[in-house]
Amino acid sequence: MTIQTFIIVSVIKTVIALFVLLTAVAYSVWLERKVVGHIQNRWGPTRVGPFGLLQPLADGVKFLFKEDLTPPHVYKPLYIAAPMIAVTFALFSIALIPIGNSIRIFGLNIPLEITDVNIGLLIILGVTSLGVYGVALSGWSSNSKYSLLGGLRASAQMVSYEIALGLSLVGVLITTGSFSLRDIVNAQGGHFWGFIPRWNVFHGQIVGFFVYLMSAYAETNRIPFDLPEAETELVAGYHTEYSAMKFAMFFMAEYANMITVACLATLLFFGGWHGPLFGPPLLQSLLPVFWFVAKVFVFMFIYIWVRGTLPRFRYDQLMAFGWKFLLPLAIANLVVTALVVALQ
Amino acid sequence: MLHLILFLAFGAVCVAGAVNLLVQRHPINSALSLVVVMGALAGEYLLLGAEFVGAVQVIVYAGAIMVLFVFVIMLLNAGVEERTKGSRVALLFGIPGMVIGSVLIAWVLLTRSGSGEVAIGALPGPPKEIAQLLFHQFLLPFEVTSVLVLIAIMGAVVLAAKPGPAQPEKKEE
Amino acid sequence: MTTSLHLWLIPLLPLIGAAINGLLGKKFSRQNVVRVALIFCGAAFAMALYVAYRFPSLAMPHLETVAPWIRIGSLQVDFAFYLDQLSLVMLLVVTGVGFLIHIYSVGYMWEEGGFYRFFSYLNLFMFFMLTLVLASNYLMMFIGWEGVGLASYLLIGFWFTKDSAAAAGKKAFIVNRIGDFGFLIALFLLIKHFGSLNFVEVFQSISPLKPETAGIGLLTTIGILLMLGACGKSAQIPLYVWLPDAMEGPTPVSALIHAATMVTAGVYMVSRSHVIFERAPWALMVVAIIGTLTAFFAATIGICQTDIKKVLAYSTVSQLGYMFMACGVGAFSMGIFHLMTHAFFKGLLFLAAGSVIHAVGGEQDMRKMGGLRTKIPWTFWTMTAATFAIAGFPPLAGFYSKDAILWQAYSSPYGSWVYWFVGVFTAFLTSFYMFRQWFLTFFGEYRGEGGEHHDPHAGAVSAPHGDEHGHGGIHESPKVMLVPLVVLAVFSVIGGWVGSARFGGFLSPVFHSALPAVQMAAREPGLSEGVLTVISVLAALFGFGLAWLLYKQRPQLPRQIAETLGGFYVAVLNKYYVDEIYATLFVKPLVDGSTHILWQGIDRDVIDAAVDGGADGAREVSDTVRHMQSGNLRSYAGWIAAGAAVVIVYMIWMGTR
Amino acid sequence: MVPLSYYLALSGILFACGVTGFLIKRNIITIFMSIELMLNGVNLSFVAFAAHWHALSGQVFVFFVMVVAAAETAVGLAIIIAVYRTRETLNVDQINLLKL
Repeated sequence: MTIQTFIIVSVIKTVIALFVLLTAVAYSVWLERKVVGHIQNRWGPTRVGPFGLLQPLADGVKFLFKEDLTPPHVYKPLYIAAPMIAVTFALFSIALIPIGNSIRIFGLNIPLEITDVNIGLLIILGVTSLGVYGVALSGWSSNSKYSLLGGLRASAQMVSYEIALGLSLVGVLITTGSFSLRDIVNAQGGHFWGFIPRWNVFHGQIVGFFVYLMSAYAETNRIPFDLPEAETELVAGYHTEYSAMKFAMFFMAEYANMITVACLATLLFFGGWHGPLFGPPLLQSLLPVFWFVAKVFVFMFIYIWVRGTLPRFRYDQLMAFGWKFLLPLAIANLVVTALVVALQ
Repeated sequence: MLHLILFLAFGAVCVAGAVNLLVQRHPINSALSLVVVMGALAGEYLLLGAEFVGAVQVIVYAGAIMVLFVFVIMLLNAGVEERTKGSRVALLFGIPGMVIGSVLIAWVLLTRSGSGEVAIGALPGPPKEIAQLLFHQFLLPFEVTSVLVLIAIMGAVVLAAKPGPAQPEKKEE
Repeated sequence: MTTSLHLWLIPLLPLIGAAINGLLGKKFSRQNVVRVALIFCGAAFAMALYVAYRFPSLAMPHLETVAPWIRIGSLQVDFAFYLDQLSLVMLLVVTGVGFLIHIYSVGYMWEEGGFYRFFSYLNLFMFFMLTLVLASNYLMMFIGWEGVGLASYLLIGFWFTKDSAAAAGKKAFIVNRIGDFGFLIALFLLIKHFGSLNFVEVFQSISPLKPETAGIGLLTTIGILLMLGACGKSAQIPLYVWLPDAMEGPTPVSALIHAATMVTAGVYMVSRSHVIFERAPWALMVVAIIGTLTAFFAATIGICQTDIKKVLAYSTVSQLGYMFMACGVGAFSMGIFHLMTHAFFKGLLFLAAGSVIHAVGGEQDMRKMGGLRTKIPWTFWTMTAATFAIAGFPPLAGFYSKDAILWQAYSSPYGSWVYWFVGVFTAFLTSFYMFRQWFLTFFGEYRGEGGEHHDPHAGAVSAPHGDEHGHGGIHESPKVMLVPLVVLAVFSVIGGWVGSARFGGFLSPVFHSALPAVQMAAREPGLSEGVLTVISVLAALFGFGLAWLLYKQRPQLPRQIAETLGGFYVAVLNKYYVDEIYATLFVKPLVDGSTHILWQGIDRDVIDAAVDGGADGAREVSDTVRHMQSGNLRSYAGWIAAGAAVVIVYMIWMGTR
Repeated sequence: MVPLSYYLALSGILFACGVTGFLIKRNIITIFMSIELMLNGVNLSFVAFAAHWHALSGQVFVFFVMVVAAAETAVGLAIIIAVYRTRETLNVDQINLLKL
């Protein structure tokens, strides 16, 4: 592969990935409204298109055409930069996420990810940790007490839970021995006793998985950890002062983060694209992608499900939960895993 | 060539960020400039093959330490810097001294460094090998550092805790 | 070394006593202080007796090394003890007389303030004196030497609130320093030329040397310097001036330190160094001349003294002169013999004098005494024994030793008839002033103001003798004081019966090299020993007679004689103005020089000015520099940056050069 | 190929910027950030030297620097908070009680 083709392929892959991701984000919103609606015995969006399927499009148009308010007394450079930072870092991680094995198109062996880095997981963690700036800066630059409180809460919460999140992943890393997401997924191929998939979650990382899931919910500021935007306390938290497209950016960032988290959970704990393969060769080459998307969808559904069922924590409970429960649990998980690996 | 271009690009970002840190009067701008510097430095590390270091640079420095800075700036609601004239010494001696020192160092580095060159990815720092070093050769410093961090955490809590029955603030990285 | 007698215990015991009394004694009752002091001193005495008992079975000299002390290059000095016949005699004299005087002091000092302090000092003195006596090298001897000086200083100045006592203490200390200076230089010379200070090694390396008859050589120098030290300690011309003043101390102190033991340290040291002196005839001659002169000179002064203790002090100086005379003519053993008998009778004289003073309520002026014979009979009789002993009446102790000295002075190869003649004349003078004292004190009418008067000397002190002791008029001393008197009186009588020949024989292993070392042309003694003995006894009798005539029969006669003599009498009365001459010649120039040059010139204008200037400068600089410490963080950072820049410039300059 | 000295020069520039920031900034938080900048400059030279000498321990050093920096930051910021509580200012020119 020459460098020219590499660049061309990369650009194409990037465009496709962005398109898919943004679409997924838009339809996650639709999904959420629909599912929550049904959970709450409502219909959710139904008017725009069949089952309201065109609702995201309408929302987008609405966001674009709404007046872009800039309140007085905001710190303008950061007020404008904050949503961009948020959405940029949210979309960044998709570049490192493999969604399947390589496929052959036009004689080129193209891996199904934008780039494979041997420390992909670390980079995703780093980028995710940078996402907090968007939230924090928006909260601070809005020059509003609700925003500020939201931003403070968000930064404290995200910094705190990042530790538990990172430690919960170490178990997986120890069993696999690599930072490369592709390696991690490949290590999960095959079955125990012929029928149980050799996924990490069945490979001793069940505790790690739950710690990861809970930390990830906190990282993405989702219920039950959505204190930074708790509407009953802080109006809308850090994006109280935002409107129109800037608000939409935060929205996109949140859902993109959710998708990233779901992807990571799939890749790290649920065997990524591994699943039963059958049928003709074309189907065989597409099935992994299907399995991957299906698993991600399940996680997205769980996100929404949790949102529809669980109440919100109090802030001190949130902190205590993170520091006093999740962190020790993650450490315990790490120690046990390390011992098991060392004894093998 | 590509190496040089990338180096210069990242270096330019670094220097720009550093200079911006100096020029900006609002601490939050300075902080963000510093984040930029650190990100660009992570890029430099990647160029040098120290990928793990680069990643950790982003996670720890940009993602944790600087967040802490921003957090504190927000918490204290630090405003625009005042232009007080507290120290003539700093201006009269410090800056000229600093300039002289750095110019001399740069001059020496550029004229006398010999043929030392670094190739792109010259020394791959795969996490495994670093871990080998860290947990074997540098095990004692590692453990001592962990104790240091523990002490720092406790110290920070004690220092920042409000006197009285109020809930102590949690702030760690 | 086959047997160990634990000689180190002997000095250490009094030290322990001194420490206990000195550190804790303030809280003790007097009885307990006495117990501690007497037990430890008595233990040392018992130990000395034990050593004497074991002595015949020991190989001589007996060395006991306790611990190493100084090891520099080849120079090696140990904490070691050296026992031979000479040490043994000294040991017994010091511990024995010392113990008796301790007992006596219990009675004498009972009413005094600082009781514990006194006994602590006394024990301390015992420690140093025993160290001096038992030392196996010159350096340890020097420790003891200095230590007894210290104890002497402390005890002379015991009533330190009294100006004259404090001044006397200082005087003793300073005059002794002059002698110590000589002693020290002698030690340095020994180290330089013989590389050792141990007696055994030094004497071994000196023994093969030939006598320095030609001129002043190394040994002569060392000898004269040692003699200088001895002059200081043993109060010889020209350094005798401190001893009479030292009588400011309590009388037991005068008895112990300034009569019986410490002042004889010089004699001991010279005898100990006999190997050196024998090979330095010139030095020996210096010793003899100084001794003779001192004996005569002090005796003349003693005639005119009126203070009972001063008389004894000059008598001591005079008797020490005899000892040096003996040493100077090479009769070291006779010097030691006289030292021993002198310790008995002079100790007794002082103690008895103390008893007299005690009896009359602190009065020391003989002109205010008289007729005490019947009132204090025990004191009278013991003092009589001592007086006859010192005057040289046979068969008392003094007769044997003094007679032996005179005979040696006349007959020894180093001797001369001049020494003998002066010696005999001094013996007459001694007899005269001693009996003068005797008559003045115990005979005639009582001339004092009764027992109730206040004592000018002790009055300044917290508990003067006068008030407490004077209540019952003139009275005999308590038994605790009388017992030592009696014991010493017995020794004063029988102490000489051992005979100079046998004593010399006993000491001969120590001085065995003494006489054969130099075979001077053997002089034919012009007179036989018997004739000389008769002459000296006659001299003593003459002195007695003269004293009887002048102070018993015709008490007005002395004044007439004094008027006849005129200026000479005044000179003698004023001790030949020696103190004044010294003051003019040495003290005043020193004081003036110190005041004007050292103090005002160098100390104040140079040293102080430099120091003050330095301080002022430092303050000025600090006043300027402290602005650096502005409390401003950025200033500090600026300084750091500037400093770092300097370092960088320097490093680059060094690196690129 | 980039000469080692370029990396060192960049490191020096960052360090010098940090020193300058320390000297000219008044806000104590910014000053603190200047320290971090200096540390980063030093880290870069560590990594560059590690690459130049092919010694991985240079990178390990960077970890230690980072950890220490993190600890320092935690304590330092806590101190800043405490200072702000009592002095009500972040201007170092006004926090100057440590003097004669």
